[in-house]
Amino acid sequence: MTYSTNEMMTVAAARRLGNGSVCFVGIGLPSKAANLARLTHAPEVVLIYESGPIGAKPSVLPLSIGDGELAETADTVVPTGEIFRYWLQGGRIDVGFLGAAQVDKYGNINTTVIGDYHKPKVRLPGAGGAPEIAGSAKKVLIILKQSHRTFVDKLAFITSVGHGEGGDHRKRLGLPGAGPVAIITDLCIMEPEAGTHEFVVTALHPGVTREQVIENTGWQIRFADQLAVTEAPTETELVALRDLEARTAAAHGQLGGEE
Amino acid sequence: MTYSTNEMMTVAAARRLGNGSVCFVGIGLPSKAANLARLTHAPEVVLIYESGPIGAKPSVLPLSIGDGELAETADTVVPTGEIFRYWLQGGRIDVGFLGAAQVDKYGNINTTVIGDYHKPKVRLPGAGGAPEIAGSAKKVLIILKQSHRTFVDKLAFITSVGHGEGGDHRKRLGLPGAGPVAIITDLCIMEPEAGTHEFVVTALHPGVTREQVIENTGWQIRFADQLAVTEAPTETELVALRDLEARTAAAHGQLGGEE
Amino acid sequence: MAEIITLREAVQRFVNDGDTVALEGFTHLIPTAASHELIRQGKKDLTLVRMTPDLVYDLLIGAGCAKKLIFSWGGNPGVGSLHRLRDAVEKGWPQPLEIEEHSHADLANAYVAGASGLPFAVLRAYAGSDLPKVNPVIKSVTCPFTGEVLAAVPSVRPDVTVIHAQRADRKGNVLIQGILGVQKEAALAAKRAIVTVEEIVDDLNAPMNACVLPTWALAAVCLVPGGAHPSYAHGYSERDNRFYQDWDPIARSRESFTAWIDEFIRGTADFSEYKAKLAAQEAK
Amino acid sequence: MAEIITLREAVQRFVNDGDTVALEGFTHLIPTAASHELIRQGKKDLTLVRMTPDLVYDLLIGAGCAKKLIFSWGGNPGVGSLHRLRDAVEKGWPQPLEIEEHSHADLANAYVAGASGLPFAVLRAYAGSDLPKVNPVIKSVTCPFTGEVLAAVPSVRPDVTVIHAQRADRKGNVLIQGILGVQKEAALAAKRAIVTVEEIVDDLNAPMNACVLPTWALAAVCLVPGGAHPSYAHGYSERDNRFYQDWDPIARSRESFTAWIDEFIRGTADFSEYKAKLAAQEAK
Repeated sequence: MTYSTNEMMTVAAARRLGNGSVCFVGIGLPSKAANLARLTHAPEVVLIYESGPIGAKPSVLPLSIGDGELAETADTVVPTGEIFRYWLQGGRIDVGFLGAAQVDKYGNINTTVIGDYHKPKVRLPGAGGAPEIAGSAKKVLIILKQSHRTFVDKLAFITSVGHGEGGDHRKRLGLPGAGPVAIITDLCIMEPEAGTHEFVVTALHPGVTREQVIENTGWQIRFADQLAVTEAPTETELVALRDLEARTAAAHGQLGGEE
Repeated sequence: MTYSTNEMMTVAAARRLGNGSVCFVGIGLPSKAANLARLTHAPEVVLIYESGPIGAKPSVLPLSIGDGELAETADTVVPTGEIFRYWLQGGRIDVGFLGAAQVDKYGNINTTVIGDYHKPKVRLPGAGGAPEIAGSAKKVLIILKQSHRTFVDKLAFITSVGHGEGGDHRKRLGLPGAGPVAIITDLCIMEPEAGTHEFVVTALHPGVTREQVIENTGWQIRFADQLAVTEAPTETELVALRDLEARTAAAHGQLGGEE
Repeated sequence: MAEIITLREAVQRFVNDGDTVALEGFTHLIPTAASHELIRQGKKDLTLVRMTPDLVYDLLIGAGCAKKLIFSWGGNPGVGSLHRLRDAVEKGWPQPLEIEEHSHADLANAYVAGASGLPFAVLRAYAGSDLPKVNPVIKSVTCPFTGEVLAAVPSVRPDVTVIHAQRADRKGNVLIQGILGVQKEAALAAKRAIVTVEEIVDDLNAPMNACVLPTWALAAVCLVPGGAHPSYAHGYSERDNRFYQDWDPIARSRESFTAWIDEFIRGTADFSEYKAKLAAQEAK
Repeated sequence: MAEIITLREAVQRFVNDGDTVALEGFTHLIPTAASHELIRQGKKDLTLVRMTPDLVYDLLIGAGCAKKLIFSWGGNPGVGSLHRLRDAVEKGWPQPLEIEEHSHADLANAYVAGASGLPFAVLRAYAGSDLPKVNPVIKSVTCPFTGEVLAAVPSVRPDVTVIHAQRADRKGNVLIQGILGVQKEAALAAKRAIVTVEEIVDDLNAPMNACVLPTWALAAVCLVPGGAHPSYAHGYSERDNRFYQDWDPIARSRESFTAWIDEFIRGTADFSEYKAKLAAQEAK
């Protein structure tokens, strides 16, 4: 089956979620990838939304973080304060799934401003749950479309820390979680290099060239010695994803938001 | 109707609760007095038990702080942590109702040890909820039977503070609540004197003499200039109290504990 | 005891110019009707607190009711920007808006601390983030046992909190079900709490451990069916996703926004008249 | 994912000598069966944490399982003293017992902090009380915004927490209803949580905002009907007030206590055999 680069990105992200893992998800790409995982290889993945549902099993993609179906299908619905206190800060989240407006080579994330904070060129929505997901989830997956403007050499603002300045900086900051372990884009998968914790390309999606990645990265991107090619989406994965999107469109009259 | 000194004490304590006031109650005498108030002049009094029930309306006296009837008749049942955090420390308790093993002239309470803490003569149950009820309830009522051994000049141990060393000591401790406003015994009612905050007798129960009070107080007890006589229990009050005790005995095969 | 009164009376009596106000509701149960009423009554110089300003504060900011915003995620969810918020921050229209920016975990903890009567909240937050550099109220505290340095943030203690809920009984006890967000904490953290409800019933029929706010912890309960629109009340209505999309072009320009609130909010007497007008327009 | 196993296996695998153990349940849902099993297996040197030691810890202390007790109210409710606790503290029998004494508000907050992954809890407590003079872990912290000095206490983070609940489903999700106490926090604060339940069912039928502990937050779920006796499980049993009174003479002397646990606990294979023996005795 043919597939789009966005579908490749979603499928590649979904594959990173182990069955039974406890996943803190935001709306948009993270929610789509996490639900795809649940509908394919990881039926026991546990989805937690910051609005309160624990163990949500939506049949269509939620358009908001507080859609009624999340509550109806959850094992329990707790207050938002409890989500952040007992479940995230309590160390019970295996995977935090984050989107970003911009990311740098150490997996630090900007969702606050482009330009000066007090005189912004672009004012973005802000932090939301990301800084503490980035700090306290046992590991973090970042998913976003790759471009020169989103993969930047220097962030105007670090909203949520990845590996900070690289090396053991994250450890020195005293953060309990391991931080970002992969950035999944529409072109490739990046993972932190041992020691430096700089993100390097470890797998190209089928048909993507090194040049395309270099062109769409704002820093001098490096490639792992053992550069893999991502397995193309299987028919099972694509059918599950497209069915999910079709159900969502039928239910909401629109697609599950990209962010 | 004739009545016992214990009945006088319970009735006098119950009368101090205004209708609609929010009352943090312990098991034993406080619970008995608070429920008597609810069944007589204060039908809208709100009873909160530290185990979690808010707005409990038991038909019989609970034998434990966590009796099922408290939960069944409550407006809601919340976790114990929430009781202490949102409701007590949050400043929403009008009246904290405390028993005591010993009390001193400033309404400080000992429920921990008689003798040295590390080599106690008598080991008492300990603090429970009392230190923070004493600190954070808007006002505190103390109810206990009067004797030389319970009304002492110097406490071996201050478990829960009343007016501390007297005067403005409580204010200097930064405590939000007003502290104890009355001690209700089987002989009399004591209230803190303006300025010194030393408890003085403001009302004798009918038939009780000054000498009896002096004999049963371990400090040099003083009497207010305007010394009142407590109104004897009315028939309504006595009938309500005795009915409550009879229902309790029938339900539990025993009386609602005195402590 | 909560007084059961109209929303108009509740806003008149319990919200003052200059107050710190929290209208909470996490996607679910957003108290939109209260925002409309604040605009109708021309309340001024409000400090607005809310994790997700959403349309409900875009309205208040654009209408000139706010002098300061305390928040943690400021977008139109699934749609894009809050144009009135951005215009106020970037261009000072209709008046300058001071912003104080937090994370969700921070504000959620700050409401919990407020409800708990504490002056500050402690949480593991912000290490490596630039937010403390631009928000001076994010401080730190050291654990006296482990030496760990943790974030310390001021508790939120609004003058007034308004929330929307499914049901109240005739005494004013309120039941909230489904996605609870931070509403209970926001209500208990406030000096005065107003609850708008879908329905007033004889008996709440609340499960034993349900989220119930007792009447004596509230200032007012107001019957406003549909009062969360375009948000929803679980069991009563669905989220109006279309309205969130339609809001984008309305709020995009000062003129279209002002025309909209003049017609739909200032031009209606209350939320039920607003709903009727909106339904009439949509039927066209 | 919780394993659904016998209580014997759960105690064998998840409780080690020297562990810090919390058996929680606030009057309601006290996990008595777990206490019996700890005695049967002769667990040693436990640090016991519990707000109200109650009969459940009087047993463990008298049986020689405990080296330290962290608590906030130590009596037999409505009856009097815990004689085994007092004998251990005052006379060192059967071995010395170190005690660390708090208030309820302190320990309740300390469980909340433990569940929240924080090293300490902040609360307004103890001003004017002598408790901090005899408990050196009660410290203070200063609010960086107001300068108020508040109590700081270490969070409770047990190696193992055991609680009793009404129901689990076949995956091991647990529903608790009625008086909740600090059990959810105690379970989430622990490295390993064991839950004994009255019943294992196909579907929990939990209300949307009920107190549910998901299976993946638990180590083991064990079917032990009546496992809270003489405490109770709301909807399943009544509190056995008589047993609390009967405990007083049993626990009063070392001899009668030892004879009782030799017969009823060490002399039975598990809690169901214990219940049968107790019922036979009461029928006499």
